[in-house]
Amino acid sequence: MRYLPHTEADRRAMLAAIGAKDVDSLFRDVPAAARLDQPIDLPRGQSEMEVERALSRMAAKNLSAGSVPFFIGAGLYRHHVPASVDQLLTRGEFLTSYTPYQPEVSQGTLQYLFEFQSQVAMLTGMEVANASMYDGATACAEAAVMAARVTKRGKVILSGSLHPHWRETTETTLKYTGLECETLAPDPLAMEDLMGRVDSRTACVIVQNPGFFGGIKDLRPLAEECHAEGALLVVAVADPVSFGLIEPPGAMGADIVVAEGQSLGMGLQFGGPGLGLFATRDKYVRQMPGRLAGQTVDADGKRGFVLTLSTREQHIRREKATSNICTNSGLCALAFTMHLTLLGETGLVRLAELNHALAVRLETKLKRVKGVRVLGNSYFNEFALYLGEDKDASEVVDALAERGILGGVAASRFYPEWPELRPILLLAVTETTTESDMDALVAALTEVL
Amino acid sequence: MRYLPHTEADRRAMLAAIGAKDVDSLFRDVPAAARLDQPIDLPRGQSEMEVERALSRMAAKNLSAGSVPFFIGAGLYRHHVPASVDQLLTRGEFLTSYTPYQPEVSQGTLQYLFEFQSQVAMLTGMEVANASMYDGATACAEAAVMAARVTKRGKVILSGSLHPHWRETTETTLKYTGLECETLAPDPLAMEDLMGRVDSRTACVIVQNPGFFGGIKDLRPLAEECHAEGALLVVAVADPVSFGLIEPPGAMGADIVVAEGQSLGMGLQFGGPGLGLFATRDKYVRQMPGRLAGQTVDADGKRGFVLTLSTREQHIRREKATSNICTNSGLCALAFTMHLTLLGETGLVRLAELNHALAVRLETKLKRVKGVRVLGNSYFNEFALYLGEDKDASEVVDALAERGILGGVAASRFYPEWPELRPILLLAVTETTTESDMDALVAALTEVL
Amino acid sequence: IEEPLIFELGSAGRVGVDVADAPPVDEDRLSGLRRKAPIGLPDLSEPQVVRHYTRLSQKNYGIDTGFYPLGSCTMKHNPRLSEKMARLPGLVDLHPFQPQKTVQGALEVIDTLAHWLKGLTGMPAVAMSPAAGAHGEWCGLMAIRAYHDDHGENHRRRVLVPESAHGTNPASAAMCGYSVDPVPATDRGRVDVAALKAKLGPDVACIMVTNPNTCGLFEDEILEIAEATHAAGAFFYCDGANYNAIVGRVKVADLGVDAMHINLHKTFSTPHGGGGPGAGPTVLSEKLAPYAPLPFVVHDGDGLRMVEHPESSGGAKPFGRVKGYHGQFGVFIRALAYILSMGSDGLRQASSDAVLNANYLLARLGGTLTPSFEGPCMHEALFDDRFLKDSGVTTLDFAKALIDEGFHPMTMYFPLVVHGALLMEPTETESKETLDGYVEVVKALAAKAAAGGAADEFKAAPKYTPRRRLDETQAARSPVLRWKPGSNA
Amino acid sequence: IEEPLIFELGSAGRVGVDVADAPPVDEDRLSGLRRKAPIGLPDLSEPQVVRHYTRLSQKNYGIDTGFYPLGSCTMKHNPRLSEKMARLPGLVDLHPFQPQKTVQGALEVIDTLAHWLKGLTGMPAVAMSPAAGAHGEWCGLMAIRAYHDDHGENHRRRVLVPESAHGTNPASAAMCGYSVDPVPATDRGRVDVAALKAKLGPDVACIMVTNPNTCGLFEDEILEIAEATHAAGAFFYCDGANYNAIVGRVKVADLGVDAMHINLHKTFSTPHGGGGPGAGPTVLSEKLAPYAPLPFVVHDGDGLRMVEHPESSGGAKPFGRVKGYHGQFGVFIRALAYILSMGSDGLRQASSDAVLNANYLLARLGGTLTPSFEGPCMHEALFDDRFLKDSGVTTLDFAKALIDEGFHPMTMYFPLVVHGALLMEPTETESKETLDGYVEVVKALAAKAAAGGAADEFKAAPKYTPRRRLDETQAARSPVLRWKPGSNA
Repeated sequence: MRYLPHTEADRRAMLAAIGAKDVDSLFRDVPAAARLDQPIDLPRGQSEMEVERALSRMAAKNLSAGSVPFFIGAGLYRHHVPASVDQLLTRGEFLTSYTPYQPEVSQGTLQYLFEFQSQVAMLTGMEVANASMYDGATACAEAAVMAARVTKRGKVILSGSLHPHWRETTETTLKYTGLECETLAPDPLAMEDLMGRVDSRTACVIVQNPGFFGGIKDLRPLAEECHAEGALLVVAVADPVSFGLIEPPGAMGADIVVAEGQSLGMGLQFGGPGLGLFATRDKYVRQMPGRLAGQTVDADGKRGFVLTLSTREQHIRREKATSNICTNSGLCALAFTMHLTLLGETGLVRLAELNHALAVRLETKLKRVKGVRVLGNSYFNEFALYLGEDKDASEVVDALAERGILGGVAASRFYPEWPELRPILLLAVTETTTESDMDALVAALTEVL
Repeated sequence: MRYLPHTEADRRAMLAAIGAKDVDSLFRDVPAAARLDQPIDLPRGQSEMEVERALSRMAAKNLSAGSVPFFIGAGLYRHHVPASVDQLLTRGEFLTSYTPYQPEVSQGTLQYLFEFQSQVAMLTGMEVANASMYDGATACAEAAVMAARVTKRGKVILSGSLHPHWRETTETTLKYTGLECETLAPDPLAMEDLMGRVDSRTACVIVQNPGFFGGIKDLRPLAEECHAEGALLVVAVADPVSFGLIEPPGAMGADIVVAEGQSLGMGLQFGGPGLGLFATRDKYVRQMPGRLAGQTVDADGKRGFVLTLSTREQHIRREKATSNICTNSGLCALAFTMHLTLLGETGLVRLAELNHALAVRLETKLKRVKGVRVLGNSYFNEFALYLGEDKDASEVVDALAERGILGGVAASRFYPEWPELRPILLLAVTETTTESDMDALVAALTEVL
Repeated sequence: IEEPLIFELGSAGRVGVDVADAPPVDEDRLSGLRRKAPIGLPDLSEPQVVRHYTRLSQKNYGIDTGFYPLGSCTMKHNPRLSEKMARLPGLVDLHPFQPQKTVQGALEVIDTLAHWLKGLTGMPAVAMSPAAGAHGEWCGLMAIRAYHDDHGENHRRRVLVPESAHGTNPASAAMCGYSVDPVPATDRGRVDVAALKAKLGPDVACIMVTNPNTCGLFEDEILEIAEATHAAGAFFYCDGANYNAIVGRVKVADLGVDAMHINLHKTFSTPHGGGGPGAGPTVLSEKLAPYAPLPFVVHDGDGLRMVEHPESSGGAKPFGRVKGYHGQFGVFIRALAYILSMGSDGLRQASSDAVLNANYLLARLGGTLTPSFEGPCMHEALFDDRFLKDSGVTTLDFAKALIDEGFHPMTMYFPLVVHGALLMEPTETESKETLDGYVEVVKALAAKAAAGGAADEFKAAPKYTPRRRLDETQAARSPVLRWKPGSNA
Repeated sequence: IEEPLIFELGSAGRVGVDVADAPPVDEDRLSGLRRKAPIGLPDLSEPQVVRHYTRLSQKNYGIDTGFYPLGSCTMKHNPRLSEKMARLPGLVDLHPFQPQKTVQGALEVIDTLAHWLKGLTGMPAVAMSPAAGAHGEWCGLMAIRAYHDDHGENHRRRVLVPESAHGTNPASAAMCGYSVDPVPATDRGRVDVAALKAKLGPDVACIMVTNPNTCGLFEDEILEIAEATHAAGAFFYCDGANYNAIVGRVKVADLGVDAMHINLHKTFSTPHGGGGPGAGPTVLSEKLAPYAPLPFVVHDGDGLRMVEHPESSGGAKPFGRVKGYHGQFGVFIRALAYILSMGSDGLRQASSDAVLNANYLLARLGGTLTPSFEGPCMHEALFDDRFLKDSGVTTLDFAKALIDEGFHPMTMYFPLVVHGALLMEPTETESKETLDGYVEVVKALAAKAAAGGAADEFKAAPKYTPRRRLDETQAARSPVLRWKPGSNA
């Protein structure tokens, strides 16, 4: 077997050195009743070629996003990733390295995490960011727990603008912690009023901006309200490219910002792994979950980096830790920081402008389709299209797929229990969307509606 | 532009340091009449995404080998390359390094070249091999020139078993050197008699084994004849996988062995770049063309490697050099040696056996097709199929292609001037050929014949 | 060679990505919220970026560069085939919200991997979406809590956890609202069964036992433990971090396990990647299966269906959703490619070789270092620091000295039940030659320490690394967690 | 860390590739020539192989790891997009003998690249198949010889080559049966036009001039040279090694060039790869075009056709075939991806920046080192060793000392027309910061050399490399060119 270096001669020599007659004898502590004498009845090992064939066969059953006009977003965006990102990512020294607990031989990982943290803090307009979490949804849940810890309060308010998966993950996470969730109805018009809801029991309000349905809100009044009541404002962001164009949450008074970082560096990957971005204010840093890289000096006085503030973490604090999280999304953070470094300020701003401009262009083209209209009056690169009272967006999505177009997501996929959302179709564009993709969508929509 | 780091401010600062008013002034030695003031009238630069689209559009116009039943060989074979080969090859330290003239910072390249040379010498059964040439065809031409230099004789005999491209390249190379080529007729039955042709003017005889039409020959009598006449025997090999199963040329008395190394590590790539393998006897090493890595010690007495015997080469000897060659196929040699190291003795032998066994299996299946027969009585993984007197193999190939099968190559593609070869179809199989590929070919052949 | 921060390499106006020109931004559609201040990101060109990350990578150690004798982490070879498969456009260029009939192959990947995990463990169900081991632990405990709540036993709030457990165990328990009750170990390095039994009671929700345990030993009384636990109405959560030792040789179902997470990035060889992403699918017993979180794949007619809502779950009672989308799909592909490559025979051989390698280290080093416990170990060998007594050299010093010899340190000071622990897990992908080389180096270092007078030299190690020992106290006392404009190197 | 040879790592019976079992070999079909003796190759597992080559790579310097101020080699950034494109299955998983209608996209790649090369140089034709620069030179000379033979001028057998030329020039000429007549240089570092004119005569086949020349200077009398050459009935072969300096700023057709090879791996940024593969397409004038070698692509109806035989060449008179198959296709894809990325504007900017960078080095180092010639240079700056006079430090010592500072040495002792030459080509992809850092290091080393007494220190360099200076004399005197069983490290 190609991954196993031992020859039979090696095994014999090693058993002799151990003084064991066979490998089975090394398993003697396993109760006899539980020992298997034979390989389990599952297929035997295969060559590379055979495994490639098996997985390629599965791949062939999918309709890949890049092969058709594609307009799906809903929290996960298909951006172009520069070729150098993936080629650098697969360098063995990045790919096959362990968590950087031994900083002397991990300066590569630690420095990019420090750079990553700096970039995330800048993007979000916050003071400090951690070295990443599993994904946006879990980062959001962690933010709720952290807000409760900071404020020592028990109620978390979830805006209707929040991505339904993030909401569900947060609700699940809080379920047995003694904290309470107050969840608002889905908010396609970005009209919900959170102002009156914040009270002295409120640990935090969590809003998404741009919202799940696309709308962009000025969060300053809400931040003031939260702070007046002693609550924190948590802002969730689904596409970090939007930071290139839209006022950052930090500038609008957010106390914690969580985001999904997948947009940069990683491609879609059917939604996983993601990359949770998590930023906050300096004063809360010791309440923050997750790994942190920090700057220090080595024995020769040279600048270097280490994992730090680990007294917050589970391997020291055990049940009193800020979270049970014990890993981050290191490689995803690397992809993110590489892509963002390639873009730089100039590239990110241009990219954000282009995304927005193309979305505006799609809205314009959609005016040719009778009976549809964009809901709300602001968006970044995704908006909610209202198809008409009697229309079912999920049927439209299926009809478009039959025509070889991945034409967005029906809101009802997330909210089956809300019939009034049935006519709503979420449509996203990015820099990868071409003029002819848009025309194909408009033509097909006209046909199926 | 993403590959150019200068900002306008950089350029201004640098011009100031130079004391030049603008970049144009640095080009003042160019005669005014030849200076262009504007970019040439060709398209402007494009983003990654656009370039990807342009090249993907071209890719979509091809029928790729892996997507259909595939039986083409004729000197270039489609073997499975392990995934690790390409991922290691693209490491920047290999990919973006220069010719290892500075050995202190090139031990990686030099050591793998030394290992490569050792492997090639072992495979061919020769004493010494160089660090590679452009491809099999040019290596063959260089062998002819070298044989003339060694023997100080002027006639080169080219067997009809030799790949037509190798023959043409050799003829072209010798064209103006004062050396003479005696080329034999194509030899699909592996019946040609070279024994009587070798004389005291003969520098060398060049034969291919297995031959272009597949036949395997015992070269010992020919080697004896050559040596008796003071000529060299040059043996060409098209698929190095065959070394795993067939007696190596060195064991049969060859003086120079040339081969195409593409089979291992590299994939088809529409035929280029190739990898010329070149091996000979120790006593001829100073007459050998091409780069050589050799073992030595460093200032601390540690084993290390350098390019050596460069007094043979053009940058020292200029017009008296053994060849004008000034590069090798370094990266291809790396791919080759990595693949071969993964295979090892065990893997290569098994692979060769499998290739041969599958070819035998195809011959057996072809017995179901009326009127066809395999020519000659030996082969490794490719044979010549005679389709019947009135058949035109090139029409059959086209008809198979219409049915989505890349069903070999017509001999007439190489020998349009030989009508008697028109019914001959060359069919190759490798470990990538499946049972169902073979069945599809047999069924389609039955249909079109 | 020093490598500056990206912020020190940038110069405004460069670009590493060419972006097509956009028409002027329509402020109407931005609610007046266009960004006012610059972000402050540095501008670099592509050549600079490629060189920066190449140079950074060279400051890292990885499996590809050398042996990682880390305990409890299974740093084995990461096949490149898995990476290649995880980049097939037909598998990765897929959006999780595409219509399900356009992603049947992706669902097949998930379903096939689930089939293998269930088959190997003998467990009837698996929750695929947890993102990492700790996440999987929490998922298993959530299912347990959901079960008890659903069965009117929500008074069960105590969890028994051995002292030697990973820190994530108590942390995960706390996140489910459980209190943690530690169980002592015997001097055989195993759970004290009598003590455990004494602590079992009607308020215990579950026990969390790592098996093979963190001392590298198989809990030989595991059947008795499981039986007592079940008899007390509690569940047996097994921490699967050390599953690599027994794959194909033991089905955890046969041990009485009710839930266990599987670290795909350990046992099934997906890359650690400097700390993630991982994946922690959690196998569940018949009783717990209905409470598995959303989403999950079911067979539905001719095809596969991803269940995303309780209403369409066919009567299951999912306890919720643990993350966005459908799980760590990119990791699944790699794990599946590995599993298909190894097959049931290869996986069994792998765990056999892993245990062989650990016992080989134990045997070869047993006379030099001080093994903590008797008898054969499983996939890792545990030593304590008695062999360093009076040398002035600590476990930390000893481990750091290894770095200068070209090896990554072993795991130090874990498990906590042993003084100055040195835990080594050689894994099955290391050759005998590598182990022999390592043994020689460890022996030589031990001899040097034992000879005395070398403490300062040990404390000065490592010397040949991009950085020498770093000041962790300063890092924690005055945290510098990001670059700021004007801040200095 | 030392890395053994693969032969020292192997152990019989391991395998790094799993090959399906084959039925027993049918000796009938092997003419009794089944291999008798083992080959002797070592058996390794995949983890060992991955680690071996990863470690070997770490002993190399590359553009990705640092600055390469090599003259005459254009070591510029290699874009990763080009690598990605060169791996599109639809482009690379193609056999050259597939029916032509199944490879129209591949022919389009070749044709599009040819279109660009012709457009940029202003030349009417290009032979695409030469595999490298020297191969392209030979190809151009073969076309010239074929022309002369075809026009009854086969007495033209002398080729004029400046003293400063690359060694490949005379070597390629010799392969065409030409004799080589060297032309001296002026003290301005350029061809002595008067001497050249005096050597022109009815037996001269061509001149071979590198322009910009190997001193980094543009031959400012090039039009006069071309005119005199043509007047003598000879051709002007231009060595295009330094084409990167003028792309988009000069069309070589306007200089009177009849043939020029283009190193795609220099000018168009395909990787050097430790020495190949390269590609050397050769542009040809109207007169030489009919003699271009096989194969070539022609437009034919709606599609493209690869002409493989003289009979189907439409009346051309190809001089033959220079290699197997259709040229360095994998290199073409990379070059085309680069060219499309840069565009005509980017290519012009690149040559401008390349010349700017070289002149910046010349200006910054001019006061410290000793520039060989006056005036602006093109894309490379040439210095001689006068600044090292009496220091006991040679050009070689000086260059080796650079290595310890993290830089690859510049080109040394070439061109030969200058004493102890140091030739530096910074290329356009290096930033000002990198050049400034390099300048500081070079100045500091020069100051150290000038201060005296440092010769031994210089001669001991490099010290921080995987190997120190190697004994080349021993290597050449008793060549060890391969590993043999029983041979020792």
